[in-house]
Amino acid sequence: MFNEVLFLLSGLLTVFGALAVVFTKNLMHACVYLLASLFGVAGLYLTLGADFLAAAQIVVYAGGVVVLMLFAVMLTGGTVKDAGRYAMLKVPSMGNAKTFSIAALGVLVALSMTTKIILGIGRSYDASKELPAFTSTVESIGTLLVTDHVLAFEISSVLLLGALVGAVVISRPRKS
Amino acid sequence: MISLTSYLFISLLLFLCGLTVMIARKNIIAMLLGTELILNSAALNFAAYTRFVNNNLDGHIVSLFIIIIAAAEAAVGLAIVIRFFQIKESIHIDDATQLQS
Amino acid sequence: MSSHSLDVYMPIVILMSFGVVMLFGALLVGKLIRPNNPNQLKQTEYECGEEPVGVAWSNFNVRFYLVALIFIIFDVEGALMFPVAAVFKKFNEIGEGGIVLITFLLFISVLLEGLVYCWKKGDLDWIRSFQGPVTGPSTDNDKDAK
Amino acid sequence: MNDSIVSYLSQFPAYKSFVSAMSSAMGFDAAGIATLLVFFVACFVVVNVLALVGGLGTYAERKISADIQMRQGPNRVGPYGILQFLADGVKMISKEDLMPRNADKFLYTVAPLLCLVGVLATLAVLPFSSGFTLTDLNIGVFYLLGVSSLVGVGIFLGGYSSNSKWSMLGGMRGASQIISYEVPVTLSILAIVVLGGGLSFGTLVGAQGGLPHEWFVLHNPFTFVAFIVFFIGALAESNRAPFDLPEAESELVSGYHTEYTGMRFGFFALAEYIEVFVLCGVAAALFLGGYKVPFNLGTGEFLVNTLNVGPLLASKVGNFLQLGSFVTKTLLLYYVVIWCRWTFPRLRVDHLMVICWKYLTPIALVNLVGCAVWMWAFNGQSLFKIVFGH
Repeated sequence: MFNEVLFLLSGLLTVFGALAVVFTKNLMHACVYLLASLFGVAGLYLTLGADFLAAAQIVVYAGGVVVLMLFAVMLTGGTVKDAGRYAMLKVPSMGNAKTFSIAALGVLVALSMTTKIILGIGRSYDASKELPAFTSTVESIGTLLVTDHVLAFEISSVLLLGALVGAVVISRPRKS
Repeated sequence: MISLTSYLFISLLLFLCGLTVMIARKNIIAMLLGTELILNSAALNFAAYTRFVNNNLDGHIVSLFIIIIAAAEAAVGLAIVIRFFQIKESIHIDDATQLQS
Repeated sequence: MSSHSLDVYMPIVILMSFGVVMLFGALLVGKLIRPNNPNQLKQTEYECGEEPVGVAWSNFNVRFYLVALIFIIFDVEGALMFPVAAVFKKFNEIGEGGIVLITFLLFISVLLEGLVYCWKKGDLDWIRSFQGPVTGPSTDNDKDAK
Repeated sequence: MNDSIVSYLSQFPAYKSFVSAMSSAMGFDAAGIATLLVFFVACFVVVNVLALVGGLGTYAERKISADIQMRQGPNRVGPYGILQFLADGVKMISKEDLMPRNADKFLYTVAPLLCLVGVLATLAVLPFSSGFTLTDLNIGVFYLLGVSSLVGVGIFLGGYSSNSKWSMLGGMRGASQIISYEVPVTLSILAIVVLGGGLSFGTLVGAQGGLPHEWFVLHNPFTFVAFIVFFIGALAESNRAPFDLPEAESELVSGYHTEYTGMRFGFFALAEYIEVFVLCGVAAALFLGGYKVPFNLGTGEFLVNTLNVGPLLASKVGNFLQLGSFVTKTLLLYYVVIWCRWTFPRLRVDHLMVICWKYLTPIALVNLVGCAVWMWAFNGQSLFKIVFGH
């Protein structure tokens, strides 16, 4: 019973958060809606039995990415003289009617194609199969990370090192 | 009844929202928000298939790495945006016409 | 590894909804009993009695962004290290601890490398940002000089 | 794993008969509804008790500071002024609700909500005792780290939305301070996770014992340093002095909640005081043995063996002893936090960052490596065990 409630709540949060990101006129608000949407995704992970993933989602996104986004908006959008153009006080540049109509057309095509694919998957997959019980995934993920996926684990640290060095070099304040 | 299709549907909506944001918005930071939505929909798909199709946890590992890559992407992307803003005083995507500053 | 039902997550949802109910409930109750006669002066921002000049949403120092940047990388690495740290004891008990330890130390050493880089390049110094004009759109004069 | 208060209660016959009575009354299996009911009541009790603790926290803060500064402190409302917090609450709820004209109205409402929700959600995993924990998730510590970082977003948005310069400065400072100090806190917790072998609070507390030499803080030299790093980081994360730069009243008026009045301000304050309690509780659980009581009093074995009481009654008594142990340790730490506030001067913002990135983070990393190597070299035995051999 609680499964369905949690699924419904987090699904609604996810979808409406994402829709609000599309339609809001304020970039700061868009970041907050993104946070809501990502929280919803974390809830969906819980209903899928992926408890570690849900927590990682909250730790990385709620604590990290969203704060980074908010800081970036703060650092780029806020000058008073550009306020009208750059989206802090007024509408962020959302694009005009042309871009929106192109986007809507593209979305329509993508929507029809993907619904067809999803319906196909829904038909081919065996819904009567007994689903496995929810277990703790932390230990299994840890074991996989140091056995089967140890290379990916180590390489990800190098990737993050590269990202850190690169981003710091790019955004470091320059002396004039 | 919650089935694989319902997760795929949510993931699809998430992906389309992200895509719309990336196509329609002219603000680079807003486009990065769209990227996050798209990456999340992919990660959600992996987790859903893990649960409903085969129950080994490789899908979770892939989702975990997607989350990590999303964070790295946001860090580097926003750093580029900030540098771009310092040079051009703009975060409008149409102003990004030069590779050389 | 024991199985569980999703009921264990119920308190999280209940507590979060409590938070929402508490805030809006208190604001609603307050609406009935509190006075409400706003005027022009009450609704200005507090600036020690002066007239507020401009808006507060202006450009900020890039230092703040650098801190957030370094943080997010460490945060993500922490998220990756948690499952490995959680299984370290188990591997140690079956005598495989050395391998996992080496994996773990390798990961931490790469992390440390990033910290050392930022330290050496002075990105961890907050004070440097106060010397001379360093941020803002108008600083990049070298481009014009070329 | 994944124990919760429901699984604790379901071992009592009274609960079973209650569920069956409900089932027969409703005509279907009421186990799910009973679970919801128990969780709801438990959450209600926990939130109210914690709100009371938060309220008394403001009173304790003022009384202790008065004591340190040789003043009287609040002494008019109720005996020794103990009802002061109720008077404050009534005052706050009846204050006019002002919002700056140029404020961002949506974010202005969302900011205290994020703070409150983030703090309340952490209560779900706080280990009050082995039975009374609301739910002992497999991802306990990690979950707690995640939801508590919502507070940082709330503080930033609170500062941003007011459109006041003081608020903005306080919000920026607050957000960067909170996220910075999360790094040493995370690394210190990782050191404990390496020793405890799990992420749930049940596992981590269960790996410790009731007596001080069995606690993780005295497990080896590295954990002792980790405790200090964690404590400093927790002070900074909850914006307590000497790390109260976001609301530094002598330089930033009141920081991120300058423009907040009445109940909205009240919720910021409430969230802050509850967060201090939660962080003290986490420190007590991870480093000071949590709910463990010496001599097996907590599990009830002692009572069963010596006094021949029934095991269920013994476990009930044991749980209350555990609750007492946990609350005592937490409140002692709470006292230390308040003591720190009135003893140390505030840090400067550059010192703050230097302490975090150049001292605490490298120290915490060394601690983590040290704990991992210790675990491997000595097979997880504590220093006390190695020296005294038992």
